[in-house]
Parts: sequence; structure tokens; C-alpha cells
Amino acid sequence: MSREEKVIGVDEAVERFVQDGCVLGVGGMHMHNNAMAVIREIIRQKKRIKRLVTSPSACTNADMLIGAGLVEEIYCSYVGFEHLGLAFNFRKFAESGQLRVRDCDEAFSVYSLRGGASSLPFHPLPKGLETTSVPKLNQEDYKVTKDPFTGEDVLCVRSVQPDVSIVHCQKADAYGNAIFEGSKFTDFDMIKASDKVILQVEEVVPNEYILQKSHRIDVPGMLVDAIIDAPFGCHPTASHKYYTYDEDHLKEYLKASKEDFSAYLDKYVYGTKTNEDYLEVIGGREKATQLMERDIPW
Amino acid sequence: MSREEKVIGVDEAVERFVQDGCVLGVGGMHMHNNAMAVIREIIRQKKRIKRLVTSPSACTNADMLIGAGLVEEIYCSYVGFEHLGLAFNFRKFAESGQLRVRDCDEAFSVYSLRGGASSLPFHPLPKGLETTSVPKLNQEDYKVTKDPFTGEDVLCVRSVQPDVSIVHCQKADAYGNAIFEGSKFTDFDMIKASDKVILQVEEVVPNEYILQKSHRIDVPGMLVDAIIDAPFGCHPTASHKYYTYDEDHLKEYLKASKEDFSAYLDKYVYGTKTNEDYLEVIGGREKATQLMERDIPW
Amino acid sequence: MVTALARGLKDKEVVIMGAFSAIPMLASRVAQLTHAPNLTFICGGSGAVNPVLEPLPYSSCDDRLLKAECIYPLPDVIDLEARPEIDVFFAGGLQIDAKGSCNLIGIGEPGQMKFRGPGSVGLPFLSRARRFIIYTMGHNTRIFVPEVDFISGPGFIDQEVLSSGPSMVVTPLCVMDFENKKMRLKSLHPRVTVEMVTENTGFDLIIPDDVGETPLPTQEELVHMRRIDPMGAARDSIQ
Amino acid sequence: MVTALARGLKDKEVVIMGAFSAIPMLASRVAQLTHAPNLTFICGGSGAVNPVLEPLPYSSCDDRLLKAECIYPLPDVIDLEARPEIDVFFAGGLQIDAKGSCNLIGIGEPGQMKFRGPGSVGLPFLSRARRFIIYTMGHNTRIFVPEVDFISGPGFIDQEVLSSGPSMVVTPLCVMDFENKKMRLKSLHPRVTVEMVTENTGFDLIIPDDVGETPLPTQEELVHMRRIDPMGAARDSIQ
Repeated sequence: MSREEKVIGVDEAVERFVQDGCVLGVGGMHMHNNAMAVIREIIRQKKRIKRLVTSPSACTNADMLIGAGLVEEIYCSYVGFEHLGLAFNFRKFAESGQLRVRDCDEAFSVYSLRGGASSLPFHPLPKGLETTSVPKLNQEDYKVTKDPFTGEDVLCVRSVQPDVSIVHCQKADAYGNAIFEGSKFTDFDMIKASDKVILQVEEVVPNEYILQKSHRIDVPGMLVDAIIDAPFGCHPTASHKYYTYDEDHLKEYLKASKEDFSAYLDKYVYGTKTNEDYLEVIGGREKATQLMERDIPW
Repeated sequence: MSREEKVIGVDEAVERFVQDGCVLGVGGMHMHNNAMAVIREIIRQKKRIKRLVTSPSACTNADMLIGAGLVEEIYCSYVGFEHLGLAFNFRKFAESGQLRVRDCDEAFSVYSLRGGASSLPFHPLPKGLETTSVPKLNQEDYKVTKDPFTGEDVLCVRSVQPDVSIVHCQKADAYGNAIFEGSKFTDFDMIKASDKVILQVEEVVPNEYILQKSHRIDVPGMLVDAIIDAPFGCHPTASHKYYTYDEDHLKEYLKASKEDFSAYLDKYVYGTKTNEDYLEVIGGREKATQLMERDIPW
Repeated sequence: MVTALARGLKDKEVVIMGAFSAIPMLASRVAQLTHAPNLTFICGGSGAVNPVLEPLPYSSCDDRLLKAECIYPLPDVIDLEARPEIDVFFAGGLQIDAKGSCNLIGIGEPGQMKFRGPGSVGLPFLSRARRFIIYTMGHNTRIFVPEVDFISGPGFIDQEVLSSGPSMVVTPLCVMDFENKKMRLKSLHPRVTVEMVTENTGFDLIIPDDVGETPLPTQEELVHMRRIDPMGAARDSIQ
Repeated sequence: MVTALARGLKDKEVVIMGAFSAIPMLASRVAQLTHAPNLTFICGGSGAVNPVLEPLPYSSCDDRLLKAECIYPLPDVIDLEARPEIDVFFAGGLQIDAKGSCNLIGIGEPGQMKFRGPGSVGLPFLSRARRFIIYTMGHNTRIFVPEVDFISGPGFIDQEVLSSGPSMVVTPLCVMDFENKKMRLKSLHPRVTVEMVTENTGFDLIIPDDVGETPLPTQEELVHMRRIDPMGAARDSIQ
């Protein structure tokens, strides 16, 4: 008998692991490490998302799914484009009521997933967070219990366990043992909390590489269900230590989302069948080289 | 102005940061990474410990303090010597009532410190852990509250924030930025939960080394109050990837703790003033070489 | 702005900032290189602790921050935000009110916002930081309102919080602080008048007799700023 | 013992073990190299996932385990112990009873134990593992008792738990399983008789008609065992 590899095509991964009506986690933060190759495939397959779970700061990963009309509700700590501006699909769908926003904050993003990762029924919050408007706006996910040691009221959040999460790592072997070369954001807790995990990677490395670097392995393979080999798969966002975000493309995206987002989707998502197609459309090797070449301190 | 270094003598560190009657955390697990140079100094200075907090599996780090008569109570998930046998000081003091044992388990060890690290008033447990004798034996630290989302009863543990913790890392710079070369056990959560942290290290490395390895730094310096430069300071336990535990010495220790522990303390603790003295008494360079030379797969 | 923020930080403090923070990052690094060598600063989502910052990036999660003393995982950063270790939290908002509360949730009524904001992110932790500093890239009456529509980060509110509250507000026009829990003009940036500030503030700002001028950067500060920020990320941030 | 344990593991299972685990570590690695290539095993406190194990160390936290596919931090391992991912938990105890409950707390009455045990460590998580396997380095009436004085890890108890309970017990004398939630002899190791087992067991063990002989290691298993464990850590573990 021999060991089974988990590297499969993005189309197969989405077909098998992303069910219509699922609770979907998407990793990455701001315009970094968004697993866009898989997210574009979710849009191609028109999978409907019951509830979207993100890091404390979501970006295109959430906004594109929303703009494609696939998201029913979102746990929202922040959706935006940092210094590049606001997320227009998110705003439009939220303001028109097509998207239900379950307001939350950074503490919810982290502790709800940690509660999920530890199989806790709920997760208490540190004192003070009850003073904002967030728990008042979202009484479904923030509730009060008694501290059994002091009898005082304590605000708690619901534990969250996504049905499936889509996370980007820089390297993994064929069995799912994976390395974040840069920041991990909240992706590791998301992986731990999720029932199924699709890992998009820049490169698949040999198992021997993993064994030589055991002190650097962030994700043990047992937590991973499918590996998608998608170089430049984060575009237009960055993949830490591999390439930076494509500011020109993000500005084009933001303009499109203000004006005619379906044209954007037609050109870049429905009009491309694979990650390779997509990379040709956004500018091929020349664009890739440009995003890799930059001043770095390390 | 220039940046202040945190490397100080072990005597000064214990005088300044370990108060009589404190809640003390000691890092390491089984016969690995016990910060014994600092613990021996605590015994020399006869600091009284109100409550001892350990990893899920304590060893000499707890047993020696108990045998020196300094510990009033202990959160006990396990105190022992794994394949080498039971902890006799612990047994003797527990059975005679001189030591108050607050029975707990691995889940308590981890989640009570995580609760402390996150400033939570308490920490819920996953369902099922209420079925053992542990919460019945320790109703002070295990209590039941309501899940505010379902109304069901949920067993919870007290959050723990040690006044000071003594942890061993392999490397740190003079500002406390530190690396665990091997396993971290539960030491990182202990550091996060503690008010003050004394870090014992095998070697102090330059800040430039840290900046070159930023992806490998486990502890940011802001969490560390004092750094103790103590090569071989874990003896008779191991320091991961530096040297193994001294099985002969541990057997001598266990024999002494069954028979005449004060003679052991006189010879190895009260009879030595510094870590350097101690290393001479246990066999000097020859012993050190022997513990470093062994078959390793990496 | 950078100079005012840098001088607002003290030696040995631990400082944290979130999204859109080129200016606070630069200010922290300048403080560290001048009067506050023992300052620790943490760049939000990237987890970078004391990054070298050459060059200063636009994004708080940029991988160019990762030459640092530690890449502290974000969940650990968030644990830290709840601990007394954080001395200064840098905050901002779509709306900021006279008592220093900040709003990133939106504008309008619950359930029918006419403007949906991005969300509160880390601002709720303002309730636990020793103090916080507000900075904003614009200064107008849409931002500075009498009372925020929603509270993402509490300023001086009626409920008790652990934080001592906001200590300073820095905008492209001026520096402000607080007197009896209400915002007060402290100093004007060069070429700015009191009228320019009051016209662009949607509530009655306390105007003391001795409004000073915001100090200009010293030669030393300028040298550091130019070396750290060759791309001009800080300047580009101002609207 | 190693062979019996190895064959008790199935392909694709995730297996976890705690302290004093030279034998389960060796058994897991042998299973992986023979019939279960997709088995994942985690060595307790070290956090080593799928270590190469050459040489097999005595301590479950030894740094010689750290040539592995991941060094998974212990708190994360403990989170995993509460998740449905763990198929098999290796357990043991000072006392083990007919229903498979294990005790590491001590012997005697609460508040006045005549023998204070080391403590329960990870055994409470037996309530959540899909199933668990008990192994013990001795087989006598002090260990195998009618009812444990304290429950560290619940076997077939009255309360409902998520686990399907203990599936197998391996001792230096024999292999046992469970029938109607009570322990039953399954096979005898070479040169062991039914009487030797019953005399050393403090309760009425179910003795079926067809007690088999525990299979000997195959040549392939022996080759792996000798290469992985040149120091004889597994053999030394048996009392």
C-alpha cells in the first residue's frame, strides 16, 4: 500500500468540498494571501454561500463573492481595501438589504474560531467589549452568561465551525503539511475550526523538504483535505514573500465594482476556465515578474 | 538614549521578581526544558510559593520545590518522572497533607492559562470532561455555568494568571526576543498569561540574529522581564536540541527523594552558589559532553 | 502629523496600530530612533513587532514589514490587546465625536444604514488600552460629528471602562487633546488657522487661549523619515 | 504487544498518545510502514506528528522525536483531542476496571488518599476520542480492579459520552476486548495460560470458548522494529 496524495484540481476540490448553502471560511487578510484561484472557481460553479466567515479584515475574498450575488450573510468585522478605499460590492449589497450583515469585531473573529477549534459551546470575551454598539446590533451572536466564579455578567460569542475553509499557504507537500512563509493572520485558527479545508499553495514541495524543516511546519497534513497547486493564485492580492498585490488591477476592480461588476466577472472569472487562463488574461509572465520584483528588507 | 538590556544575574532576578507567597508558573514538560538554574536559586532564597502552576506534566521543576518544603498548593494534572517512575516528594507531601493538591487535567492546564492570556474571567471546556472525578475533587476550580446560546450546563475552569513564570528557551537576545529550538510545550501560553516572566536561556544571541530569523521568533521581548544566561541550566532535565536529560542524576535524585532529600539539597542546591558551581559539582565538562553526544535523527 | 504622533509616545510604551497605518508606523519608528529607544510597536494584522520599516509600506499587513523582531501571530496580538501590556492604541473612524468615540460601522439607523461602513475591527479594544490616540487622514464635518451614530470604539462614555480614554487627536489640520472629557484644540499645523479648524469640526471644540503651533520635525527626525519612507507612503495617506 | 497494538490500528486513522509511550509510538510507526500508510500519529507533549522515530526514545517529549512532519504545539494538540479528528487515544492507568475506566489520580478516599497518583493528564479526553486502546506495562490485581477508586478517563460509564469507548486492552500477558461493555479475553501471548491471566485480574473476565494466540510479528514487522528501536526502548518499558 502507498500513501495517498491530496493534490487535486481546483474544479474537483470545489465540486467535492464546497456544498451549496454552506458556511464558508475564507483566509487571508486585507490584500494579502486571499485564496483567489479557489474563490474564482466557486464563482464559476455558482456555489451559494449561506454564511461567510473571514479574518478580522476581509478584502476581495469576500467582496468578489458578494458581488457575484452568492452570499446570503456575512460575519463582518471589516470588509474593505485599506488604503485603496471601501468595498463597493459589500456596501451596495448591504445597503440594499441583499446581504445580511452580522456585525462583529476582531475579538469575535478570533474567539469564535478559537471556540470552534476547541469544540467549546461558546467563548467568553474580556470585559469592556460590551460597551460598543456591536453586541447591540448583533444579539444573535453575542449573548450574556454568568461567570460561575464571581456571578458577574459576561459577554460571550457564538463558536463558529465553518463547513469548509479556503486558505492560502505558500508551501505544502502532497499530504498537506504546510508552511506560511510570512504572516499567518487568523488562518491557522480557521483551519483548526473548520470541518473541511482546501489549501491553495504557491508550490508543492517534497515530503523530504517538510521533514528537514519540521520546526517551520505550521499546519499538519491531517487537517487538510485538498491541496490546490496554484502559483500566483492570490492575484490580485499578495502572497507573502512571493509577490505583492497588484495595485493597478485592484483599482480596476474597485472601479468595476462601482460601475459594472458583471463585465469584470465576465472577463476575469467566467471568461477564464483555469488559473493558467486567468494569469494570461491579467498580463502573463510580464505582470508576474513586475509583482515579484520590488524592494524588500529581508 | 540607548536601549536597555534585560540580562541580569539569577540571584537578582529571583530577588526582584519572585515574591514570597506568589503564584508561580514553571515551564517545561516531563524531563525537558525545566528551568532548573532559576528554580535552584528560588530554593536557595527560600521563597515561599502560595500556588504552583505547571505544564500538563510536571517533573523535577515541581518536585524539587515541593521537596524543599516551599510549596503550599499545586494545580496538579501530573507530577512524575514518566518512564523513570513516580515523584516521591510530591507523593510524600501530598499524602501527609503538607501539600494541598488541586486536582486538574491537561484541559485545565491549557485552558486556564489561555483564559489568563486572553483576560477572560473563566474558560469553558468541551463537553465530556464533566464525566471524570476531577471536577468533583476540585469544585473550587471547576464550576458550571449556562451556555447562553442553548441554555445547557457547561463545565468551566478558572482562568489562571501566575504572578511570575520561569520558562526556559534555547535562545534570546538581550531584549527578550526568544526562540524555542524544539518543542514549546505549554510555555508560550504560560508566558502570555503571566504578570512577570523570567526567561532562562542556553545562549544570548545578538539582536541582528533575531532580525534575520523573524519568522522563527516565538516570544516577543515585550513579554519578558529578565533574561538569565544559564548554559546547561536545565540539568538534570534536557534542553531541546542542546542536550538530553541526565538519567543517572535523575535516578540519584529519585533515590534521594525516597531516602534523604535534604542531603541532596545540601550537596546540589545550598552547597552551590551559582549555576557554574553547580555544573562543576554534577561533573563539569565531561558530563556536559556526554549529555550532548548522542544519536539524533536531525 | 508624524512628528506630533511620534512625540506623543513615551519611552518603554507598547504601541499598537491597525489598518491604514503608514503614519503611525512611521511615527513609532521615528520615536524609537529618537527619544524612545525602548518603545515596542506592533503593526496590526502582519504581527510585525518592531519592524525595521525600510521601506515603509502602505499596507499594515505588507510582507515588507516582516524584517522585525518577531512575527507575532494575529490571534496572539489580539490576546495582547486585552492585556494591560498595551499602552497606546492608534484609532480612527468614519465618524469621531466630541467625546472621542469612533465609528466604523456606518451612518444611519440600525437595520437601515444609509452608508454601510467597513466594520469595527479592533476598535472595541479601545476600552482596554491604557490610552488611545486618534489620527485621521481628513478633517471635516462629516468625520467630526457631535455624536457618532454607532460606537465601534468607546471614548469618554457613561459606562466605566478600563482605559483612561483618548489622549490625543491628530488630523491634517491640527492636534487636539481633551479637557473634562471633551475635545480641545491644542496646536495648529503650519498655515492653519483656528477658523479652518472650527469650520471643519461638527461640534463646539474647546478653544483655549494659548493654542500653539504644532512643532516642525527636527533635522534628525527628517533624516529618519526620509530614509524609512522613500516611497512617500506617509505623505500619500493624507486625503 | 507492539504487533497486537499495530494491527489494532487502521489506515487513515489519527492516533494520539501521552507519557510513557515507547510501545504505542513504535506500534504506530510499524502500522504506518506496513498496512496503514495513511495513519497519522501524534506523540503527546513533544507535538511530533509522524516522527521518523529512528531511534525510538524512551520519553514522549524527547527531542529525538522532532524529525517529524510537524511540531504541533501542545495547546493545539489538546484542541485536537476535543475534535472528532482523533480516532484512537492510547490510555493507561494505575487502576483499570472491568468497564475500561482508568485512574491516575490515586488510591483511597477523597481528601485522604493512601496512595497519591501522579494525576489525570489527558485521560479525561477519552470521553471524546472515537475509541481508545488501553495498554499497560504490568498485569496484576492491583492494576486490574473491579472498580476504579477515581475516574481519570471514563470507560463504559452510566453517563453518555461522545466516545464509543475502549476497544482493546493490551498487557504483557494478553489482548482483551469488550463484550456488552465488559472486558473479555481475546488472545494469549506465547507461553501465557488462561489461569495466569485470571489470577492476575481482580475481576471476572469474560472468557470465551475460542481464546486465540496473539499473533507473532511477521519478518517485515521485526525488521522495522529493530531498525526503529535499536536501543530497545520498547522492550525496556515492560515491567
